Amino acid sequence: MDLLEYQAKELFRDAGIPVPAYQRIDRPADLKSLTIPYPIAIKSQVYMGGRGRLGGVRMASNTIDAIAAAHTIFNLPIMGELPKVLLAEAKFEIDQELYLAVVLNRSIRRPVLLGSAQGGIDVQTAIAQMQQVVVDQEFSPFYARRLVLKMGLSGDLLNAVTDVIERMYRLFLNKDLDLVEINPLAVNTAGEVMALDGKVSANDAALGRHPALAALDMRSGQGATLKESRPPGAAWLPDVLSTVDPDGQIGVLANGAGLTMATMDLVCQAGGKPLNCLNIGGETRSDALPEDLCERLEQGLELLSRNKQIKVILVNIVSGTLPCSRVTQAIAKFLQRPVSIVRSVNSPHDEVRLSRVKPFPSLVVRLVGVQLQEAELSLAKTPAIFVEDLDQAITQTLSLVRKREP
Amino acid sequence: MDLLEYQAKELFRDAGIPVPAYQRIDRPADLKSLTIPYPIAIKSQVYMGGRGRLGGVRMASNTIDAIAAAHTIFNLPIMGELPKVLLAEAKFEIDQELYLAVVLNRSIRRPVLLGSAQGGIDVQTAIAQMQQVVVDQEFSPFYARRLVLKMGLSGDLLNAVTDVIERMYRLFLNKDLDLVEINPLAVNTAGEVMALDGKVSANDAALGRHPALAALDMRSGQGATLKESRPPGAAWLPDVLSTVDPDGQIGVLANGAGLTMATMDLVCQAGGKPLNCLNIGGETRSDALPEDLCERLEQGLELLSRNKQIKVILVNIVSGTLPCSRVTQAIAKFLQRPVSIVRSVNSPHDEVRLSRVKPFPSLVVRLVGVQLQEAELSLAKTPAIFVEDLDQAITQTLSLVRKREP
Amino acid sequence: MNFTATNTVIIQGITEPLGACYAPLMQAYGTTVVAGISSGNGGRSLAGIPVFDMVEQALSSVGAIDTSVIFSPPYAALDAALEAIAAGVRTIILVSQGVPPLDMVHLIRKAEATETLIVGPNSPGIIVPHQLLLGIHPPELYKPGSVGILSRNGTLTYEVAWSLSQAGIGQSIAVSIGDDAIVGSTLPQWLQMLDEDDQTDAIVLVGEIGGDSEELAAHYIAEAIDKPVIAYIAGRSAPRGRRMGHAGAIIESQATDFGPDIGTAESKITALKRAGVPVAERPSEIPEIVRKLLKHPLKKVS
Amino acid sequence: MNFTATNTVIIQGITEPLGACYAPLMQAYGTTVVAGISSGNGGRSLAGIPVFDMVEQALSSVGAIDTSVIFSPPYAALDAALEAIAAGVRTIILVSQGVPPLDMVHLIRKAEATETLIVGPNSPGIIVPHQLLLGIHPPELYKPGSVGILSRNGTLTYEVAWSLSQAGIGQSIAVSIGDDAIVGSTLPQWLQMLDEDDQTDAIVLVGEIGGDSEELAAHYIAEAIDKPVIAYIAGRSAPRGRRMGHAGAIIESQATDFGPDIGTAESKITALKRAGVPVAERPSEIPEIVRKLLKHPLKKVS
Repeated sequence: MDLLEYQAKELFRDAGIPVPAYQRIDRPADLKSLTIPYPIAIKSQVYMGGRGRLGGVRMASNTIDAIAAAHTIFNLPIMGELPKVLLAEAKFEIDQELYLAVVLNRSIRRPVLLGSAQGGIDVQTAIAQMQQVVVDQEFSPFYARRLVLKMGLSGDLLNAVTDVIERMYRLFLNKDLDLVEINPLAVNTAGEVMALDGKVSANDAALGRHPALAALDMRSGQGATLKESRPPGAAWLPDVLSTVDPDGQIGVLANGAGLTMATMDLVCQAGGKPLNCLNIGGETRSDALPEDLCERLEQGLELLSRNKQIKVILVNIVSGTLPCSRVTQAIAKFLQRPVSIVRSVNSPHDEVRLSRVKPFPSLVVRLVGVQLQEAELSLAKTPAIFVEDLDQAITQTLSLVRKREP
Repeated sequence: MDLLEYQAKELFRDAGIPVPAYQRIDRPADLKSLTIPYPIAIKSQVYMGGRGRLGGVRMASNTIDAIAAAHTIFNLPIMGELPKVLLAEAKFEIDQELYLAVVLNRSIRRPVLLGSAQGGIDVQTAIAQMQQVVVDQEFSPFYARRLVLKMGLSGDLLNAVTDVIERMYRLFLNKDLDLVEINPLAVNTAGEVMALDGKVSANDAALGRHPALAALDMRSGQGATLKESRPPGAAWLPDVLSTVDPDGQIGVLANGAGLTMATMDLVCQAGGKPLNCLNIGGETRSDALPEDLCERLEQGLELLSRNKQIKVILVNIVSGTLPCSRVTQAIAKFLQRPVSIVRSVNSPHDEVRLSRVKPFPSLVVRLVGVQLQEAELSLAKTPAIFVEDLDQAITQTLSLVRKREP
Repeated sequence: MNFTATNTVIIQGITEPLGACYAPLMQAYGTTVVAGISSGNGGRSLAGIPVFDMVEQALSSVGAIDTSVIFSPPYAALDAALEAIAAGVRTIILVSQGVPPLDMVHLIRKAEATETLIVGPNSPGIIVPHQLLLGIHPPELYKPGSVGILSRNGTLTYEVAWSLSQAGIGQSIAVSIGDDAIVGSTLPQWLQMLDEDDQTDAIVLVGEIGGDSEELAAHYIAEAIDKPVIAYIAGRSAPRGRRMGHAGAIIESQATDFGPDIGTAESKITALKRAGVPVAERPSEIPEIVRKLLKHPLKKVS
Repeated sequence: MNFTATNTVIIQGITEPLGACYAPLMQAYGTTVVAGISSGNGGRSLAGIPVFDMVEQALSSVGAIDTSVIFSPPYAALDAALEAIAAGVRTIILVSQGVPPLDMVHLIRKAEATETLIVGPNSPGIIVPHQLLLGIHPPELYKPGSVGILSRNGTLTYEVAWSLSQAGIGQSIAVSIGDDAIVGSTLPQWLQMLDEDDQTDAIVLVGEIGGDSEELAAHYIAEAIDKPVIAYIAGRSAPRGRRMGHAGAIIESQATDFGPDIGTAESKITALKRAGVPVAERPSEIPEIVRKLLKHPLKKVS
């Protein structure tokens, strides 16, 4: 989960990292009761990058200018994203700009400290001078010192920047973050440091133990906490369908990320165009039972069949423990479902009335597991087409698409 | 530094340990705006133990009774200590009382978890059933589980108490505490747990990095923070003089705890009676210079000579790097000091006018170090008596006391 | 490698829904499940398996424990694993998904210090057909033989096993290192173990896009593996889109030490082919390639 | 033991007042001080000693480092020690007082895992007369010889050394384990090292009231030490008062595992005498007892 800049700065301040005086602006009129002195920077609070280049940051030296700037920024989309909040911030005199980050490296399976003596808006220069320190054992400030020395800093600045990195690391560790970044960490001529812009990404898997952090999710309202508060064992689906080919006519549904991708690959290799691919989830949730697969399958079919562009849904389920006949029962049940009002998964707050318009997508079902014959039998009474071999299922899917093409 | 019960409970609450609803009462009238429901317990907030036995805890079921009880408790000294604050607390139905503690064991040099299935006021029973788990590696909740199993708990209570101990340990670690104790952890018939009384001692050496904790010191105003905020290298003395024999006539001053005790032992073994012993501190402060010894020595002499009962001061300084002539210069300087107004060390807020009444205490000075002859010479012009051998210094001290006896 | 039916195995989190479901299946498959662990449930039993509150209690009751399979909830997994390590268990299978990455970093440091083998999290674990099930692999899809399957995923691993079994090619072992960002053991570690395993004649590596595990594996194969390796990579047709925040550019290219292309199917397939590893186009091709290699093993040039 | 003038030594916190004062003295005594460490002061030099920002920089400039003497401020001491350990230093003298006890617990765990010897904190360190000064012992009070002094304190150690030196009895080494609640090495550890040290013929143990170090030492002497040991305990006349809060009774007796009397001078003296250790009544008695024991060593009965 990404945080907005002002949220990141709140965490920085609490962690003792110096940040400029700032104020959150919910509407332009808030600038009338500004408590920080002019001149100020007014900054669009969006998740997308590039706001500086696109006019999302403006300076103002009095209230009239500030309100005007706020009006402009509130109405300026950054890469399609409109800010809900702005940040008004005191100006800080800049002598030098540094780049600092703490991030988890999945390849070496350790946190790393990153730093560049050339921070700021010119990313290429920052990268060219980037230094890295791996935190291979329990953190101690000397890891931070090691980075700062590699960055080429010395004297009092060495100690000041070391202190900032130490605090960034404690924040990273205490809040289970994926990333803490400060860019730039500004240095003034007096050698004082100040985090002028920052980015924090919280780890989604760990959000459940950081309720205060989870509550900062501005994108989806209740967001991640919603997922965590579901009763144990309840069915769950990824929130977003991945769109593969916007012109596609095939929906792919499988259980497990690897299997879903493999199935999608086969469709593409055979010349098919998948519109959506849906992974209904693997089998490693400690609070889930194998039977839960059925509910997720029904939800997934519902979701895919809602899109009129999809002509054929290819279901590829490799069942661990659950007999295939249970899987086909769920499919049969879905096929007999009445049209219902459901919440859209992509925008969970809009209710969408499903009109299961003809032609309802064809269903090709390929299963691996036990009780395969019973499974085949139970599907015999439905319009779904049962195929045992995966390659044949692909062929079948593509020929059905061709048949249903106008 | 010890905390009062209500301060400990604030830490418990922040750490997620269940505590009854409570309110701090600064004066009896505060009870009129009580936000917790009756019946309540009103508890004297003192550092001394035994308040329950001595009437420092009273129940009240309405405002009139509560105010009366508060008046009584505010005026009831517990082992000589009057409370500045009371605690009003909601009642909790008790089915079982447990004892829990986390404490540092200096012998095995690890934190230990302590627990007894028989907590509460009867300390002997608690001790008889006390269980212990050593946290020999980095803490993980299984250490807590190990203790709770040894205490004989099982089922849901096992998990509930494990959770409390885990939180106690995190508190202990995060705040550098010497002790976190809950006694009793009450269990009601529904199996819910509640910390009804608790004790927290913060480590004095670590207080400088926990300013919020240091600010809780109710005993000495600014207390420990005062010490930490002294400029580096400034002289310092222990806050309290140790009184050895209330009838004594000898003051012992030495540098270093071991040397002070050894000197005191020699005085006692020779039949002398030391009134006060003062350790002016060793030489291992990173921010101190050897020369600082002189200032501490002058302060120490000032302090001891203030007590008219002291007839002879025995100074025993084993100097590391500082030449003995520098030590004797400091003594000579002290002896020439005019009478001055100083703050009493025992009660730093009272000003005490020193009248250096005759007879001023005799001074026996024994030194070990370099430039001993120069040192002896520089004392020759003063009333102080210089002795090189420690045993002879003791003899000299005792004979001087005898001489000055009325 | 010492994954045989004589392994003594405990199941931590045996009363979790997933644990309660698979514990009897593991036992029925012949795995020597000596105890289940579930704090607060000590003294009960589940499918005849005695349940203890702590690992160390099981230890004193059933003797030394070789392996623990952990089904504990994700935030309790680190503590469960540390408890097992403290009790002397040196092989740990973490089935549960959703373990916070920094918990895994902590656990990996501890595992390195104690020479403990960690598999997972988010892993179906290990199966040695007809001998041992340490996790949730569906036994029906496997048959004994001499091919070792090494993967990062769950159901796709079963798919590959099933296609081998149907073609009459049995497996010596199948292990998935798990599909989370930070996992306890690496593909190179397992390649080495399978290379040294007497029961394994060839290795099928089932990879997927993301991360650089397969690239590292390819490098390691070229350097150190003598047995034939066949690979399959899922995700060739996956859209290339990556989340790009305003820190994105720097972090993506630097923090993870990936060049711009590492992590894609192309990058992985190229690396594997360069290491002399045949890469199957589809799962159904794997048995054929394996059969060819087993008949005429390529001599590695080093 | 390998405390000789060939030891390469660094001084961490060399720009702290105490460090800046003692670094030249250590060097003048013959100690091979190869570098000082002080973050932010790299590139300078102090009394001819080159100063680096980090230990690892010194390492690449001056080669392997045997020992670090740490004068860093108390809250920076743990990090300094961990930095030294990470750079391969395996003997660390912590002079500074006031290191938080939980920092020491952390450091002791790390020291155990890496087989690092920690002396201190709140310790004058080690002196090997006429060879090596690792800390702040006043060299003038020592002379070379065959008596090892082992203590927990500072100036009282010097006092005892001085009384030996005046009596013509030289010292092989003097070490104080430090006077804080949690210290890095224990009396038994050092008794063993002195017992194995060829240069040491007798050991003078200088103890004091509080804690149970001397009791443990007495136990260890009876079990494992062959060389003659002479003890002195300071604090016989100390008032017995203990802080008693409402938790006091339980914690004092249980947490620290002390019986009601352990920690007193009586307890320590009794334990030592029971272990066959002569206990001097006063510092001035020590040389006499040592001389007697060195002439007619008691044969230990084990």
